[in-house]
Amino acid sequence: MKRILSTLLLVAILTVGVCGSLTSCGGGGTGGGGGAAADFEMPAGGFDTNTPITITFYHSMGAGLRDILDDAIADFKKLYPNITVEHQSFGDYDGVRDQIKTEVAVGNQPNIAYCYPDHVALYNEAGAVQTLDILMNDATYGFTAEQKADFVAGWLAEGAAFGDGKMYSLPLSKSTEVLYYNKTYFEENDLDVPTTWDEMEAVCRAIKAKEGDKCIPLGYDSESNWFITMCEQLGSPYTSATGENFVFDNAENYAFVKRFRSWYQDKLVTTKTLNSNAYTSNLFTGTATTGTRSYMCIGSTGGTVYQQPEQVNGVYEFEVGVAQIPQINPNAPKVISQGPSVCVFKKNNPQEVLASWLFVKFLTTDINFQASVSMNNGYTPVIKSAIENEHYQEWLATAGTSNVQALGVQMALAQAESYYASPAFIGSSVARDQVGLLLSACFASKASDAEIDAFIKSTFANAVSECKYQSGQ
Amino acid sequence: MSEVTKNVSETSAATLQTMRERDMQKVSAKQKIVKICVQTALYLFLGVMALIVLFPFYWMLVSSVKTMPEYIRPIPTLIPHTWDFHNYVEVFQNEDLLLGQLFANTLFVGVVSTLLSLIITVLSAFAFARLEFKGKNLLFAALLATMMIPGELFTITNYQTVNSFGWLNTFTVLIVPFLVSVFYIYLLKQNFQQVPNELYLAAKVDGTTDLKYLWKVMIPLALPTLISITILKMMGSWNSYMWPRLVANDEAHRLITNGLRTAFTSAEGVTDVPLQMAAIAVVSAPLFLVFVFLRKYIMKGVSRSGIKG
Amino acid sequence: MAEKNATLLGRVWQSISAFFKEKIWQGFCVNILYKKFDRYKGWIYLAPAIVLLLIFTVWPIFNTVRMAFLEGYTTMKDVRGDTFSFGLGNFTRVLEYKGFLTALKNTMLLTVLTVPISTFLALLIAVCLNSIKWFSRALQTIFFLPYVTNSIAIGMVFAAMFNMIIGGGARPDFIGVVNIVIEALGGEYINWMNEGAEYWAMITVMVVYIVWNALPFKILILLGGLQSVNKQYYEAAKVDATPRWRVFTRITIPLLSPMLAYVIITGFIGGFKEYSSIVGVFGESMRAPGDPTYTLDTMVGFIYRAISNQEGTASAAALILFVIILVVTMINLYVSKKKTHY
Amino acid sequence: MKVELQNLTKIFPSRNKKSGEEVVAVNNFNFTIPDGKLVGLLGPSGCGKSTTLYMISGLQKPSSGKIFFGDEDVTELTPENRGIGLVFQNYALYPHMTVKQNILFPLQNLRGADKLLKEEMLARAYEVAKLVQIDELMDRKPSELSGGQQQRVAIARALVKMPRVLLLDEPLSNLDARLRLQTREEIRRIQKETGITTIFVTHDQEEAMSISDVIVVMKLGVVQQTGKPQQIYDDPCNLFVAKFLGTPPINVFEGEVKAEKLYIGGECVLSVPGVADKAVYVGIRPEGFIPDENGGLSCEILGVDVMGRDVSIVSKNAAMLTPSVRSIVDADYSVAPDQKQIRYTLKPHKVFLFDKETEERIYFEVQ
Repeated sequence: MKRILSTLLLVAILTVGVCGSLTSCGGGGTGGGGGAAADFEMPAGGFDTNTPITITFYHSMGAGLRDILDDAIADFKKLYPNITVEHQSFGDYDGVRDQIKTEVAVGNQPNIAYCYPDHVALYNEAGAVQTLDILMNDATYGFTAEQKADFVAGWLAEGAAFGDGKMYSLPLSKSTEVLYYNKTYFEENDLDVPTTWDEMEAVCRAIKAKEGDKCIPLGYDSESNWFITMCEQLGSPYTSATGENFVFDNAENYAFVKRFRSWYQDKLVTTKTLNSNAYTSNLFTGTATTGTRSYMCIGSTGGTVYQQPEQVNGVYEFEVGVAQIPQINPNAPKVISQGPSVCVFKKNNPQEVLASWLFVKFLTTDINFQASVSMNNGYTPVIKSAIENEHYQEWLATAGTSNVQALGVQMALAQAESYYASPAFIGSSVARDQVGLLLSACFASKASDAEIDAFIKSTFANAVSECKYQSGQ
Repeated sequence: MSEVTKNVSETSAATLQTMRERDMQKVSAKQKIVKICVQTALYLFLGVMALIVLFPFYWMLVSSVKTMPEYIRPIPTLIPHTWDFHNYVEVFQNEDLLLGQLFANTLFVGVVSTLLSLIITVLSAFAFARLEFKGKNLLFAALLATMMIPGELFTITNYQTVNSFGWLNTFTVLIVPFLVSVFYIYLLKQNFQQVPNELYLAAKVDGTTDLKYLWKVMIPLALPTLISITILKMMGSWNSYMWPRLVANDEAHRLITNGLRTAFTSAEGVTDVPLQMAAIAVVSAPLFLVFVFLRKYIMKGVSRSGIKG
Repeated sequence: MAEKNATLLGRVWQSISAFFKEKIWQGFCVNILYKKFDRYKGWIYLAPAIVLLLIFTVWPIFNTVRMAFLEGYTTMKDVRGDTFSFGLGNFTRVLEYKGFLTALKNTMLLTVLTVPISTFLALLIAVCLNSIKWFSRALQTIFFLPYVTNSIAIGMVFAAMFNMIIGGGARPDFIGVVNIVIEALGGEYINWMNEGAEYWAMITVMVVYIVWNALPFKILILLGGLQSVNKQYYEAAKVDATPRWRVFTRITIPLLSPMLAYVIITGFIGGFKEYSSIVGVFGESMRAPGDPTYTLDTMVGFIYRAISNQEGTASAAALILFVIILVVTMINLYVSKKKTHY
Repeated sequence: MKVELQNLTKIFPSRNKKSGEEVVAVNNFNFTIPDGKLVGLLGPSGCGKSTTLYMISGLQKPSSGKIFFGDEDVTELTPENRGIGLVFQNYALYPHMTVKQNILFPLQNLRGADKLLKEEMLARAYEVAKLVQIDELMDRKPSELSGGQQQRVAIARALVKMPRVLLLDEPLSNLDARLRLQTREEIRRIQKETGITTIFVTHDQEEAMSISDVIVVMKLGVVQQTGKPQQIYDDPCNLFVAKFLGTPPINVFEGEVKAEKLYIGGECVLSVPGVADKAVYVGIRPEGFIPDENGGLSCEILGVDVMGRDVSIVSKNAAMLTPSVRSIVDADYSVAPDQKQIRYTLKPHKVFLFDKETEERIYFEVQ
């Protein structure tokens, strides 16, 4: 033991010595794309179409989307034979983020990646993300005026919402939240589709009264979206990119949390977390087969396919209807804008960056790719030409229970004016997680009526301090 | 007077003798009953404990062949009504899983890293157990000290290191960084040390090289330990999760646990417990097979305390 | 000229190589290989292990210590070129953070609960296994079975056993097989790990799983110890008509004390590194659904999560964990030195 | 093969680093072992005898000095190149190999010109097995053999290479008393039959004296005396050697020499011509006493052991340094049951005088 101790002491002494000498040379081992690299400069001779070049693309596509991507890469290869695109799926957005985060730390990031705005903010902590302004506006390689105009304007602007006015990401495809409802049931019971939260409560209570224990009328997949959307609809503070970041701890927010909690306690609603981490679509479509059903479900248009009921003898169990989510003010609706964007990472070789840009440009402007992705899983294309495309319109026209994706897209397109996006900053994803957690925590709390206000207050306070801690403040 | 006393004491001695004998018989009969009771109690206790230990495995297997509606019956069926093997088929057909490739990758990484690890471990343990050199004890103490440090700590630095070597998404990165296990060296060193030093000296007198001595004497004598190290290492490869996920998560190099995780997390929604159980059963099966065939060695290796001779 | 140069160079080279051959090489052969080889042989055998350990263990340790003492260190900022002041900031930050204290509390609690329970159960089972005649081998095999499992995978099985499926009514749609057994025995079903589960219920689940997981190794070691105890001690005790429990406390336990010390010490170290079993049962979120914080977080869990965005904090927490393990192990060793009997 | 040790010295670095003292295990050992002899290295534990043996074997390198086998300097040679056979105290048989494999093992290591064919190896193995009479046990594992049998296997393994020198480390210490006698004879027989120069180490003087041609008595790394067993017994060069050899052990008294007369406890017991006046230690072999009513040395009788051939009288004397005075006298002599005192005269050649300071022998003329 004595020996081990003395060894440890030795190690400690050595360590302190080594540390002293290391503090000054922090990022010694990092390679290309470090913070030192200045803004992009177009290589003198333009794009080199002779030297073979390989670029990597990280995403979280499932098997179906990967096939579509492979096709798109093949098409791209015809345009630029010397560019090889390798791609890899990391399961989900967090998987992509964690992988890139580690890679950025050693200067080994991919060329292109799926991203959410707060991921961009995170990567930018190391200055690793390539701003796209020069590339985008380049006469030879940039967007043409038509292409630029082709984008749904609001979505393109999201890529520049990082405070400095520079473009950091391009939208790839978009999704939003919609209300799926059991059309058959609603018609049979002569129910109106709710447009406000008050109506929603009334409908839920009516259904609950009728169906009893075997029913939770509404499922809301994402607690975080619910919270953030409520803030948006109410106009109450949520987060701010400047000054104090986490401003969601306020009485207005307490009130809606308390209200929805009573819904949960009355078994009117459940969320993904509180549904044992299973998407509430399983209650809606009945695939959970626990006997408990729901008749409405608020979920992403990206997951529309899961809202499709099973077929019995070639007939769907019920017809699915899609509507806008309930609002506070139906005249000025607010719905969340989601879906993957792509960002390009800095590299020492400008040709690599340029090649990456060309591929990103291809993905965002290729009608075929944009439409295929949408038709596969219900995401909305980001360019109008894809939406207006004849085949796509034909597909949209078949919207119905047998083509739920199209139903979702139709709704998403119909509410184009109502989208909002939350500010992106370091810690914005923490805030997102925390408000979701606090919502489900308040829902699940067994606190009595007398205690609940205090409980909600303290849960909010904890969430704020957790946000501050996790974002390094 | 004294005559009488003597007589009395004689008789009493005799009675005492017979009484004692009777007692002995009684005692032995009683002992028998006690013994039977105790044995029954022992078996009962062990039986109950064994059931508790086995239950999760049983539940996994039984659940994996149930349909979801049967699984959630309020009174569970101990023997499934329906033997529904489609979960197993589905596990293998899952496009996101590519089970065959995952098995092959894992097996390759497991075998290669085990072999290399054994070589390194044997050489190191031999040096510590048999050779005399300056700084040996200090070095060994330092190695033991590293064992106390939670290994999770090494991840970020190691990631930087392997990246600067250009090893990302290769089999090398799955094999090399964890070849040395201080614990295995320690285990084998203890085992080697139980081999009397005279065997080494005798071999030296006979002109045996160190390597031949290792191969011919030490390794056969420590075989059970080596086998259990092999199994532990293989199990490690089979179960590793964090590191492979970080450094080699492309399809060509992905390992089994990661494959399962990726496949099941990206699948949207429903917790299909039977399907999940089937996947776990499939992944656990190889370890069980190894255990069934090498049970003796694993158990002996871990509990072996000395060599005969 | 060039040629002349070449020959000159050649000559120089020749003389150098001759010198090398005669003096250095011979010196090397005789001194290093022949005489000194014996002295350095140990290092040569250890070379592969040492090289790998230096790269993948020692360097990370240094680097960790370095990051721990650089206040607010993250690799991201480091890459960007930020400088960090040297100090204890990361440590105070960690120790003042509620989440860390939760992790610390859970780790301690789980260790303090599981080590005695599993050791006691393992001892009981080992002693029983050692004193039965039939099926001993078969039962040993059964008790060893959990040793060869993936703790994440079987954790998922345990989760399936304790989990309920909540429905639209007051009573869950499905209460889980464990609760079914409890109800069959006349008890009331318990919310073990679903939303709103009580802390003690979740801890109970973890204790059950960790004990289940820890038993095989301990049984094996203790049984091995029991089997190597000289039978003469027991025969001598029999001759003295020593009662069973006395044999157990006065002979078995003392003779087994080195093995007991071993399983307890390794149990404590393992306990402080608890992570994957909780991930297996509760998932990487380490909480019941609806908990706002990582209710069942452990030290290692905390470190893992911090690694992804707060390397300095992670390193500080890891060093704290290291010190705790060191202290506990030393206390253990000290006690076992006093209590083990040979 | 003659074995010659020249100024052989072995110094171990101290275990305790602070004190920095070195341990001299063997100090300046000079000795020549004649060809074909059986030599016993004798001494108490820690006297450096095993170190000497290991240096001869080559397992340890001497700090200084040289070792010759015949005329060949083997000091720098590794063990396998010296042509030695070594039998360890615990035999060091490979537990996982059969007797046959154990014996064959050294042969399989031979390289180059020495390399043997399989048949030759087997023939040699059986030959040597027959020599040590274990040819019946060739397929057993060491754990299935008795201690004596294991010992023979170990010797066979050492002999199979036909060594120039056979070294035995405490060959009898792991055997019980009966086997010890038997094996002792066996070793003697094998050595005589093979004629190999044999060196063995023991702490048991009886063992050493009974089979050795020559013994070397060592103490704390220094050779005390070498010679034939009887010669050393009869003529020890110092008190240590005198005390170490002989059963029952020698009796030691405080004595004084005055005017060439030796006094013990004030009584004149012997005339010692040529010795200067001084206080001395007096060593008297048990067989050096002759009961004589007129004898100079008087002792108080404590007990009498009759051992058949002769009688051992245990007595005490005020000047004795050993726990008692034990004399062995002719069986014809009888001690009366109530006799309390006895007087002895001494056989001069069984009486040794030693200097009180150096403990070296002081010689006197025996008339």
